[in-house]
Amino acid sequence: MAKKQKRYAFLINLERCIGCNACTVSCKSFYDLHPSINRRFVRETSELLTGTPKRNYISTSCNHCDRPACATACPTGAYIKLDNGIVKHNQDRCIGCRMCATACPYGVPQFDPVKKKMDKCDMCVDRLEAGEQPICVVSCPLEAIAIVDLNEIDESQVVADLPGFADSSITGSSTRFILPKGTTVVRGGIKSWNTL
Amino acid sequence: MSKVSRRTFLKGSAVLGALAGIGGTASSFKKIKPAKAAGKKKQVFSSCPRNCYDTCSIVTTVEDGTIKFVTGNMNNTYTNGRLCVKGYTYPNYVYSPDRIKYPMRQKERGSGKWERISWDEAYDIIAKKILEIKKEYGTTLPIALNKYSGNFNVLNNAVEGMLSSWGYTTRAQGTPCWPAGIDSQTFDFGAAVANDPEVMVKAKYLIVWGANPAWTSVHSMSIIERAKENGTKIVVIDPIMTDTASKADEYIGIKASTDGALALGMAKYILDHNLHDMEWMKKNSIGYEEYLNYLRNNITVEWASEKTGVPVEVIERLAREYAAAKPAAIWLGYGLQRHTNGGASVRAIDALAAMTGNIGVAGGGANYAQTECYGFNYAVQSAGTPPEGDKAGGDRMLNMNNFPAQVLAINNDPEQIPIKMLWVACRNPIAQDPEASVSYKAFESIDFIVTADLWFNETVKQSDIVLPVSSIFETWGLTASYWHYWVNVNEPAIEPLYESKSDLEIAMGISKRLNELEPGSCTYPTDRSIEEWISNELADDFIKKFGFKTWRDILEKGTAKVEGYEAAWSDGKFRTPSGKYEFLSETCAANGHHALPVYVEEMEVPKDRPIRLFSPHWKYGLHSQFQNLEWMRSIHNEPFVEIHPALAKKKGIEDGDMVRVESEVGYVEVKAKITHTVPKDAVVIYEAWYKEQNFNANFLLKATPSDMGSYATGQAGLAFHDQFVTVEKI
Amino acid sequence: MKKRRKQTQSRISNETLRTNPERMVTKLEMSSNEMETPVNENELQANETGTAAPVNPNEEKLVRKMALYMFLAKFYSGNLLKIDREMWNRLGDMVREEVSFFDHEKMQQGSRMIIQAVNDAAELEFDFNRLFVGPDRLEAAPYESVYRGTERAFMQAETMAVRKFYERAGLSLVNKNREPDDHLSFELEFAGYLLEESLEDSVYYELYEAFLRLHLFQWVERHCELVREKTANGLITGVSYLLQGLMEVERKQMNVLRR
Amino acid sequence: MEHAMTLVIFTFLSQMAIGAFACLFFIDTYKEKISERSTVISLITILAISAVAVVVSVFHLGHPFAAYRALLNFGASWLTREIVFFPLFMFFVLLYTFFAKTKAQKQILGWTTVVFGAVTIFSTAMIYTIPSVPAWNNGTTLAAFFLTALLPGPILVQLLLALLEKRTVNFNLYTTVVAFLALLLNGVTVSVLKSGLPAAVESAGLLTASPLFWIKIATLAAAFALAGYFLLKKKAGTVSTVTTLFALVIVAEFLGRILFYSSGVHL
Repeated sequence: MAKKQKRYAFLINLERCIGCNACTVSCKSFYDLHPSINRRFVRETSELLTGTPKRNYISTSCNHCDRPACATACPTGAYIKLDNGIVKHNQDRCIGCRMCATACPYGVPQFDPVKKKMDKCDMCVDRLEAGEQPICVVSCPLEAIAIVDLNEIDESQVVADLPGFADSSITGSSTRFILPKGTTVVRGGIKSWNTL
Repeated sequence: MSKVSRRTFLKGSAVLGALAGIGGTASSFKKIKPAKAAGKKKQVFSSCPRNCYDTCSIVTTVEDGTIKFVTGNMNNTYTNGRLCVKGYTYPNYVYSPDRIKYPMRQKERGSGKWERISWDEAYDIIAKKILEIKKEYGTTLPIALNKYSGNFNVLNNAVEGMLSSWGYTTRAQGTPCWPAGIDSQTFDFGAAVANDPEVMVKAKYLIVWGANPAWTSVHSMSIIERAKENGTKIVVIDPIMTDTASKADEYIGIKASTDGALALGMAKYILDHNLHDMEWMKKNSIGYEEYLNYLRNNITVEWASEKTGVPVEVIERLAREYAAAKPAAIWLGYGLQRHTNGGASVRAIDALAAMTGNIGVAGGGANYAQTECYGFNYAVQSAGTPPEGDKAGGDRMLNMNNFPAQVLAINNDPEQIPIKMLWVACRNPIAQDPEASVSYKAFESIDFIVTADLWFNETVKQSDIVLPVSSIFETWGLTASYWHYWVNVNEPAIEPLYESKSDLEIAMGISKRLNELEPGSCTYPTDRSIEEWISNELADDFIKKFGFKTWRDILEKGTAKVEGYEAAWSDGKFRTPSGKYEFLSETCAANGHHALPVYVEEMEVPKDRPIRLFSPHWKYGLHSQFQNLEWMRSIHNEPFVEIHPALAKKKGIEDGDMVRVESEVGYVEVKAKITHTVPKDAVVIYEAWYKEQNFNANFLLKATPSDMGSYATGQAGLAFHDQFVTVEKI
Repeated sequence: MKKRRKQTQSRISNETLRTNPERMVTKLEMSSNEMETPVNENELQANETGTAAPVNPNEEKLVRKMALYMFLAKFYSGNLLKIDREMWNRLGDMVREEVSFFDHEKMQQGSRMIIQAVNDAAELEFDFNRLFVGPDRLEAAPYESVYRGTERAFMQAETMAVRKFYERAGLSLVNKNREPDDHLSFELEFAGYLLEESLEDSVYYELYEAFLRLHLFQWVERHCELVREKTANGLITGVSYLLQGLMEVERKQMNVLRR
Repeated sequence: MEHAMTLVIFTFLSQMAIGAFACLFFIDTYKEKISERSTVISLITILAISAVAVVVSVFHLGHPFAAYRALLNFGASWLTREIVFFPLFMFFVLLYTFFAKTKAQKQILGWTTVVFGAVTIFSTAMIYTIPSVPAWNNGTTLAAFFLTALLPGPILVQLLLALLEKRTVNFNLYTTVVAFLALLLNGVTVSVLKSGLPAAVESAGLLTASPLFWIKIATLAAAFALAGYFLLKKKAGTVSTVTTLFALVIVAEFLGRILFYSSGVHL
């Protein structure tokens, strides 16, 4: 039997992500991106994600959707969904009309003011094909980013939706998250409080 | 057209003729074989020399002589092939347009009227000034040095060596970061020696006390995550719900500056329930009876709860869990000792670890720092010895943490030898020291100021001469951490940009000029290559320890680990006067503190400024470094103050409002960020230097000393977190 | 004359340069064997007695442009900071002489200002350093990458593109990797070099036009405008008009509009 | 804003041109006899407006000279479809202007043109009917775009004829009804947005907080009142009243389009 086609996706471990943006900067450095372009985004998400308040972050890039809105919006057909799940943007074709940026629920494609074209993450497809992991994966000091095969993972252990992240069902976002665990919080009462 | 007529044409141009005589006829270009143009790619080992726990070993990819990418060195199991966000910005750091390019002289300080000078001119001006001072005062004591942690490459100690080789000078001594804790550990253990942090995974229970490795030591955070996945319970004790606390199993939001009370309360419970390790204490310590009696007679868990705000049952549970887990580790951060009772708190926590027998155990320990791995010869420093005839007979030491005030005191006192010249290196004191207004006055009182730096900053602005310093990628280096046990080599990756030189080259350059002007006036060696200096730094026994034949063997992997620190103090040979762990330290008492690790009352909160200000480290910067870079700015470029919703509500402040935070010495206007992660009675401003923004957390800081530090580091530390402010909406 | 016009009109697209460097390189190798500085005094002297060929107005224009490029390159390299007033007077007159050939208002305004502003020579160095050298943040950085990639960093794609161009013409910076290749003084000197070489080999003229189009036209005028925003120094302002005027003359000749 | 402005101008002008053509075609073919000179001048005006719209739209591209590549994704992209259909519309306007002589020719070419125009407006609306901007992701986008064709378009024709023929075609009933619908659409839009996703609710807030929104309402109401007044009086109105009416609806619809883009809150 033929081996089932892989469906690559990012798996972000929120229990490990410390919101440091090492992924964003290493990617920017590796691909020599214009400083205004971030192929990864690290955002704070709800402090109350696990009940007691604490600092939570999500690191996302292109979500390599099953039904990419960018591909439908793009008048030049510059976006293609590869068989392995990656949504690839062909910059040679791009004319910089920015419709993809409007159409993407995650605001992923960005306008490069020098090239006057759009730019986005391609999951380091060249590296993957060469058997290497994407730059953000190998750069993350907390090893919070991984590439998984959606055909292989146990979906019950992960989620596709988080507060501050657009509804994954719209375009079939492939990114999956491991939710953070709760932290027991002990905050003593502070007597001086009432005198402030 | 023939060549003859073409040349005649050229001659016909008066401008070309005239220009040919100015600045030489040499072209900026040279001819190359076009086929050779394709760039060569190579990888070299670099080492991050910043003042940081992690001190990473870096692999730098260079193409056609320019840096393309940096990443972590896989050979270094601590760095683990990964860098932090700051490390990844290095290509942007090296090639920033803001770097200082040439030696320059300012017509009038602060005027911005800079003239470019050659290195020869710079050396000449500086050397003549030194000789002039020496002639007038018979000593070089009027020359002061203010240098600290901007670059911990061992070769940068050449700056100290350089000044010593001129004569006896005035020095900014001490350290702002950690001195109280270093003193405490020196009193208790005889020295600060931490377990290898990579062994933290072996802990069954880990208390991270007043440290935020998620921001300041990401590789340790990675180890903590691994430990947690192995089943280690992680408890974080901190007044702020930091990112580290957010990853913990349990977070204890303690009232600031009361950490000693919590440690003593836990110890009391452990004693009461006979959970302590009497055997270890008897075998390895002195003064334990006195300590236990102090607990019996003076401490109750209720009192500790009252002090710390931590409920009694929580203290009891913590104590039980900590005592039961074998091994249990404590990581003491530098935050908790930046208080007027910080040293005492560290001693109380050390005692807690010792009474439970967690000292000398892999996966245990009271881990604060280590100064073991600096196994260098310090050749660059010791190469400088004062020449004959300096009448001073010794250096004059000022407290780095109160340097400007002490300079002013000296210069206003006609009885003292004044400070006429200042050398600043690896530091931006005007921006980074407390009470900037005093710094400006102190600078004004000094005749001649030389700053060696990579960046234009507030200190350079107030200098007469600025010297361009090369980045880590442009010179040799050796670095060692104060946390892990790796030594990293830094091989030059590229040629120095513009006319930049390393501090060591500058030291040799000035020495050469001094001796030309007045033979014998400077002892600093000028005939060694940088590689020779490197080889002088690695002592023979050090090289043997790694099984190397020559120092160059370290270049193969770029990094080498000193083994044997899985469990510091496991040999039971403490370096205290008694040779044992000292619950009761006579040395401590002799230095004006209590002999026992007793509770020292925290600083009283002033009535008119009831809100505590924390100014901890920032994740996108290290003091004044990194946050100014373009790549960092694309992620974050707006300082903020964190305020609890309850305090915000009381003050009518909403998220995103501009607020004025004012202390006794200054104020900042900054954007409010409302978050539940800070205490209700405190605000948090992260310290960082933003490019072209009139903002700095240090504007608010008063030079309040911490309790300890002068014993081991020469000077007391700074109570950074005993600062009090008012906060109002603008 | 006609032949020259035909040559000047031929364009090398960026595409050609990228896709067919070998072709360019072979041509370049055939045409130039040894390195010469743009002004080789020995040779000048050796040929002092040689009689000039009939002056071709188009080639005269080239030489005059070349002179201006070299003047501007020297200015931006900082070599003119320490010269005295008298020398400035002489230089100013010479520049005016060259400029008069072009009948372009901005260039003439520039040369007039240079002559009138010799008194500003005293402050020239301070203003020059504030704008172009440091140590404080450069107010009008004279680097191409700063205009094309925001203030990111040197030695990135923009700088490397300039380096590649130099290499295609068989040149490399003496200070390669110690100074960014895209400093204005290097780019101007390079343009002057290409012009000089083009007197013998039209391939260099093609390269020259391509260099202007792909590099100088992309940022120099914006730089000149920024300079005038940031300084009142007459000398520097004069130079900025002269440089911008020169670019406009080039654009007109090459029929390239400013975007 | 500069970037969005090109889109504002393109969508507004193209829709007005389509509406104007449809109106002119119906009058010309089915209602009143207009002089050929007036018809041709009006049609050329419509073509000119369309051409301006196209030129402006190209400027919102990073690479205007590569605009042809925008034709490559007809199978999936509504933007491609718009880019195909609008020039087709223009082409048929051109044919209609110069080659439609008989009534049958006029009917065939005219209807074809109207269909291409309608499909263009539909395509444009579909570009913006996307889940990533909840405020746009409903029928109000389509309604708003068609109303831009139906309101300023015919009044433009009315104005052109008034100027060229020195007589006013009576559109008052039509204008009153359409202006009322346009007014109504504002209320419908706000209530639809308010009951939508959080981003749509935010859009509704932005919309109603903007003074432009209220100016738009006021101008529409004035247009409605003006047309209604002449309807009751059973008068056609003069050149100046038609000019006023045209100015009012132009302002209303143009502001409406600016608001459309500026209040479209992304998810």
